[in-house]
Amino acid sequence: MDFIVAGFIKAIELLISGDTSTWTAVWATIKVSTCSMLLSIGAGLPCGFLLGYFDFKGKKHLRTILDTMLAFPTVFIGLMVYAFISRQGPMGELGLLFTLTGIAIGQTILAFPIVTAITASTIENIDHDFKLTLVTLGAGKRHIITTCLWEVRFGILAAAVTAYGRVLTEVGISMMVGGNIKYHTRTITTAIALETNKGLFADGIALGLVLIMIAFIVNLSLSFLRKQ
Amino acid sequence: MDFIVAGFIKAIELLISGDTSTWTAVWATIKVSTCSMLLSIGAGLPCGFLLGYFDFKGKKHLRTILDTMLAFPTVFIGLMVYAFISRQGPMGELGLLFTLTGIAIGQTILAFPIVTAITASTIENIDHDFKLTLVTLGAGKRHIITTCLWEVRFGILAAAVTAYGRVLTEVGISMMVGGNIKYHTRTITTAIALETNKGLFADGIALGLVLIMIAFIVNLSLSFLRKQ
Amino acid sequence: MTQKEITYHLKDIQHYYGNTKVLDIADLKIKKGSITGLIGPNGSGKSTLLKLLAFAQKPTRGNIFYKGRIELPFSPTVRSKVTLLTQKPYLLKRTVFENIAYGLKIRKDKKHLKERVKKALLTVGLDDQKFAVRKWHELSGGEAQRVSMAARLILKPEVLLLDEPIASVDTESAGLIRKASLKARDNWGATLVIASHDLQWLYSISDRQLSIFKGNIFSTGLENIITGPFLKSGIKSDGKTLVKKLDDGQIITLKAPGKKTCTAVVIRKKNIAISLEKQLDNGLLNQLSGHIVSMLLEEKKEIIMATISIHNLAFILRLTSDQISRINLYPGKKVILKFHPNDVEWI
Amino acid sequence: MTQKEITYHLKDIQHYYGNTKVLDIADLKIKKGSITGLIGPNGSGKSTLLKLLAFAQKPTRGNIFYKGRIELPFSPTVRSKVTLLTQKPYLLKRTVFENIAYGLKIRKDKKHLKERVKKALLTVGLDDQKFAVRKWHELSGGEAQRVSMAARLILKPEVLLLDEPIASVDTESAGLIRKASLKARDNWGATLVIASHDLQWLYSISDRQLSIFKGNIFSTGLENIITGPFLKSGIKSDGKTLVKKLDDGQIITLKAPGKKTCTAVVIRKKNIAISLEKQLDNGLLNQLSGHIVSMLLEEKKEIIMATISIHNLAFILRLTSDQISRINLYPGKKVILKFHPNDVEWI
Amino acid sequence: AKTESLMMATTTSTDNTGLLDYLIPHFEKETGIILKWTATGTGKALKLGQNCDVDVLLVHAPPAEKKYIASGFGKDRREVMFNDFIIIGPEDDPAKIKGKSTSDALNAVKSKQTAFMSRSDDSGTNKKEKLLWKNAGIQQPDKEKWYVQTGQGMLATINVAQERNGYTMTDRGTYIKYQSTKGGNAPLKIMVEGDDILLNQYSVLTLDPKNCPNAKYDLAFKFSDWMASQNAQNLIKDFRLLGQKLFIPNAK
Ligand SMILES: Nc1ncnc2c1ncn2[C@@H]1O[C@H](COP(=O)(O)OP(=O)(O)OP(=O)(O)O)[C@@H](O)[C@H]1O
Ligand SMILES: Nc1ncnc2c1ncn2[C@@H]1O[C@H](COP(=O)(O)OP(=O)(O)OP(=O)(O)O)[C@@H](O)[C@H]1O
Ligand SMILES: [Mg+2]
Ligand SMILES: [Mg+2]
Repeated sequence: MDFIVAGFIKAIELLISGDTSTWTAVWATIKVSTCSMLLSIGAGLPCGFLLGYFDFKGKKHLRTILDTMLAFPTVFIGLMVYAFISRQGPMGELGLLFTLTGIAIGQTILAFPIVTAITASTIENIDHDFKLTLVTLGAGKRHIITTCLWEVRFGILAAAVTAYGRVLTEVGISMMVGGNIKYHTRTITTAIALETNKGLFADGIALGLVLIMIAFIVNLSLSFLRKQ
Repeated sequence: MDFIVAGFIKAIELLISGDTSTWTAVWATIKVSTCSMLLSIGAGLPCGFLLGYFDFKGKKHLRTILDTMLAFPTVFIGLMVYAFISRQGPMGELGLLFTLTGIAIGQTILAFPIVTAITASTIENIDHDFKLTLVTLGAGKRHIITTCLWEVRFGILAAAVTAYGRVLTEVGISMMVGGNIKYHTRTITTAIALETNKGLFADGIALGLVLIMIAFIVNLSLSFLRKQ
Repeated sequence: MTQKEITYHLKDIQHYYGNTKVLDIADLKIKKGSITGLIGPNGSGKSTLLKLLAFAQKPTRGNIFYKGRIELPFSPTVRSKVTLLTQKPYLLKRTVFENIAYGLKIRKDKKHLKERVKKALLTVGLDDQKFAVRKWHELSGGEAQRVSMAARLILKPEVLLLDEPIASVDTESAGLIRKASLKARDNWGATLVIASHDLQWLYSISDRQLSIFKGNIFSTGLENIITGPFLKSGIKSDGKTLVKKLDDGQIITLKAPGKKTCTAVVIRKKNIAISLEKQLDNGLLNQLSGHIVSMLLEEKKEIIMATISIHNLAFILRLTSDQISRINLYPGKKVILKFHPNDVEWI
Repeated sequence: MTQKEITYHLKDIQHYYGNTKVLDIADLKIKKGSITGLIGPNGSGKSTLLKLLAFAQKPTRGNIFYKGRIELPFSPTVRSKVTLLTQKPYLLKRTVFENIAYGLKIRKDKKHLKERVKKALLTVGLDDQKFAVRKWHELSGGEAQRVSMAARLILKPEVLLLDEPIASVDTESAGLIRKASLKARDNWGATLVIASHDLQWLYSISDRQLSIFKGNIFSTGLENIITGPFLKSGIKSDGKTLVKKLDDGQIITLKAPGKKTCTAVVIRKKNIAISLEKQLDNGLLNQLSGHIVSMLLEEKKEIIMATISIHNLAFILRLTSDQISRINLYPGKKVILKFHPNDVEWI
Repeated sequence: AKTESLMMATTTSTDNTGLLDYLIPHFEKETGIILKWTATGTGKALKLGQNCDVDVLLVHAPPAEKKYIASGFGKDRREVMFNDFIIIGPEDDPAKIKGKSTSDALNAVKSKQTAFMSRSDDSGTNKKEKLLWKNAGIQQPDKEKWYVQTGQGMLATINVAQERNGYTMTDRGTYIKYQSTKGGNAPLKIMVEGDDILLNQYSVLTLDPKNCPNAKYDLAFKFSDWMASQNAQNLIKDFRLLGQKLFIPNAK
């Protein structure tokens, strides 16, 4: 139990003291998670829209596959990405292994089905009358997409926040693709894994708190988007 | 790249050959994930309902906290649970460390905010007229909860499926609380982590595929609940 | 009236949305077994009042006594006894059958469910076989409205509150809903309060009409209300009269209000006379020429409700058949309406 | 009529929901600048037809020619020119201002937006200052309906389709909506198709009325339709006549239909005579006694629409003021309706 | 000139003890080469080398290393330092193994069926442990109840042993760290130490350019050279963890 208390104290110390390794990990985490969130939202919103708005044959099967993708273990995704970007892999030339870019790719794959699935199920809930109203007001396809997404913005916020939580906390991809290289690809979560591995539970807790703080700040600044 | 192909072949082998260690891990995974899902849904649905249905002061802040809980790293949760159930911890007497029950507790903590947050944002989307209709038909508080939840069943399914994906794929809690003990608390994800660490990437992929298969079967059997 | 006979007693009710007062009722009693009609323009507060009566909302201020006792939302004594058909009826995402049976099911009253649902559907003119199995979205607007009505009728409630029950319902079904409402009163003594913009229908069903305007109630039934702008220059520009000018040149003279805050004026039906010709020496008497637009029968009282259009104002009068046949009134006929500037009430 | 003057031409249109046919129109033309009223009971297919006309849905079979060309949903040539006010108007989760401006914004037509929204609100009788900033849910039912109407009017569309525009709207606003619709036709030549259950209002605005019954259109306007059950035993039980028995003992005799599948009978207005007394030697002539329920003025044609109640059936006749003043008809007066069993059409 | 960088895969023990954090800045200062490393299990480290994702390896599993070179993946194996393994257990020593030889101790554990934690993760440590069982003439346990396979890192395994009141084999460095986290009063004490067989040899391996033509063989060789240099060997000798010596340099 003591290490929890110690962890709290340590968390404050780490941030105040400006400990380089902590701060580089913080930056790495923020960079990759932001990047992967932007990508996955950019791809996931339109896909989720298509899946939720239209009725077509095989839609149900597509949903089942998407739901299954929600259960891709991070290590599995990490291994798959590794296979592609390892020096001998098909994209080895790009030198993405052990880089933040590599991690961001993996995390995008992780977040995409979450954004898509939750967006789709939110869009599915949209009133039929709303769709009809848009069409009768002369909305084209692009407007229908944007207006629909805006109409269910709270649901999409939930999708984004859930995906963000997933991306922020994943270890498997960061470890496998990033390699947990100090000052380079070490993120907070891989750092936590490392400290915990070393038995420095208090340090693990401290870093965990730092991560939670990041999430808190992000969510706080998003909360103005919430329903009043 | 070869190990991906090898992984596919191996996955089939593992399942057909009835490899004991694989099958015990499969069972362990199914048991803990089922258990934690039941608990987190049981607690998350009512909480999500309350949060989504009612307007009260501080609701927005509560949502921000909940969203932040989505970003609790699994290792962090694992450490916290560990602190409580380790022999020196306040609940050490119960002997929950290195048991599947212990893992289930941690996973419940992991899944609860996901179920709650998505349920809440789905319930929030409910038409005001629907609430009014229920009240005017004489629905009591209990009926309002159950009818509302049933009305948004597709959204709740999405919440459950997302949380399930999270629980099924998490490593940090299973590792920390369960200890990855072969034949006992080794789950598929901890097994993947181990095989990958050993450099047996094909085995990692194979186990990943087994996990994905479980998820697929579960989602397939849930898909009859989907909107037709 | 003994306490038992009074279903509702509203005392000093005020209701606000944000800072805007939308309802202000000092005292209102509704008798058991009565059918009360609510009349008023859009936004006058009809739906708000019905929601308060349904205990679906708590008034910002004041108390509602139900059978002599103050009751609040979710109170078990009223919950299963008062039911409201909302203005935008909402169907649960289930079949029509399940929608109608829902109220009974939560009351754990499942005897002869199928037959009762069938009967309820028939009451609103829908065929059980064709409609019971339909999904909620497989209905036309009027059919959905009628399914919602059936879902209320099946409950046999003590109080049945109907908010625009026949908006988008066809004439035949409007008749059925009227019949069903009367039956609810006659068969199990239900008390009804109904808001509707279809005055003929409303008069054909209600014993008493309440007029609402900007949240205030006039318990004498439908009255003619003229809203501003009003000008100061009366015939005698002494500040004691105001005038309203119509676009066709006609002028209405009105006694100025005591308070400055008044924005509309009520001219009660009883103070308006109808004739075919103008009087010569009129003094201040208003004599407005217009024509009859419609004449409707209030079935129960054998009285005819006539709507007279004065340029773009509509006046409603209640006439007997004697009055009508004497001067041979019919829609299209030109008439003169007369009332004295002092016979007005500012609100 | 040249092709240019025909806005719509529907050819062999059939529409199905699942396996149920809900619309069957062999040929229908709608002229540019005309105002067409759709009349029909609930579920007759009015909303479905309007959705097809709005190109919001594709008919299961058949083609819709718009200005002579076959058009389909999302076709850019019709998308921004045809607009439909749906039966259940839906407001976007934004302010009233944003709701009304939405259509213009997606047309990238943002000049003088504020003023135009203000004007549109005024057209439906809502005060810009009070309403523009309101959120979508801070409106009464009728106010929301009118905001939706304003959102359509501001677009100045070539075709304005209105599905129950005055359900739950007060009388004054109904007048405003009528005015605005007429102005749309007069000012920019809009073509209007309007479905409504308020017949007086509909007649006061439309040049032509189409009656829909079970998906079939009668282009002669409102007709009297009697639905089954019908019995075989006529006065002469020769199989050539059917009868409908009313609960009050009156009997309606009808020529039997040629086809077995017919379920309803149309009795055209022109074939029905009204008088105060029964003829003695009637032969097969139907002579039904009832009373006048309402008399409404069709403003444009100086014709009076009278509704006569025969027990629980309602017949509608169009009478001239001469006819009325001759026999001094007024609501409540007992009358006899006469028509011949052969003057019926089965559908 | 562009600064050159080298990628190394190593085992968790070198990283977790802090040796690399102490050593590598010296290397970078002296050679101007930036060295980045990823610390993982020995198996994965070797695999990363085999896939040419790194340029040099620092590992401690001599038999596997030799096989690796024989398979044509690695090239120059240079032994640079060693430390040793120990067997630890609860203070009350239920199997009475304190002070015994490794083989006797393991036989006692087996016959008493007291809990024994094994990493079972194919790490260098785990490979050594398997060797010890073999050496003691005991068939490799697997499903025996008392043989607990944690599949985790060393420290986690020690923690399991502590919770389960059992024995485990560990490298000395990790044990020192474990002790320090317990404030010098660790429930698990050293039971067996000093046997020759418990030696833990660390070596630097370069990759065979035939297998990995893109790997930076030259730089890797420089690193290998540097590790064997007198300067580096002295640094290793002076490295202390919580005041205790950890590695003994033995480059030839
Ligand atoms: N989605 C649907 N699935 C199946 N049947 C439908 C669906 N929508 C409407 N219908 C049926 O189609 C018929 C025509 O419906 P429509 O909405 O066009 O009627 P309407 O004339 O507009 O009626 P109302 O006056 O009630 O608005 C009705 O019988 C209705 O039950
Ligand atoms: N949620 C709300 N927030 C703010 N104002 C509201 C809200 N709901 C209604 N109002 C306002 O309250 C007043 C009364 O509304 P109410 O719905 O009771 O009117 P109504 O008489 O039922 O009108 P209608 O005939 O249009 O149904 C209106 O002026 C309306 O704009
Ligand atoms: Mg209302
Ligand atoms: Mg309709």
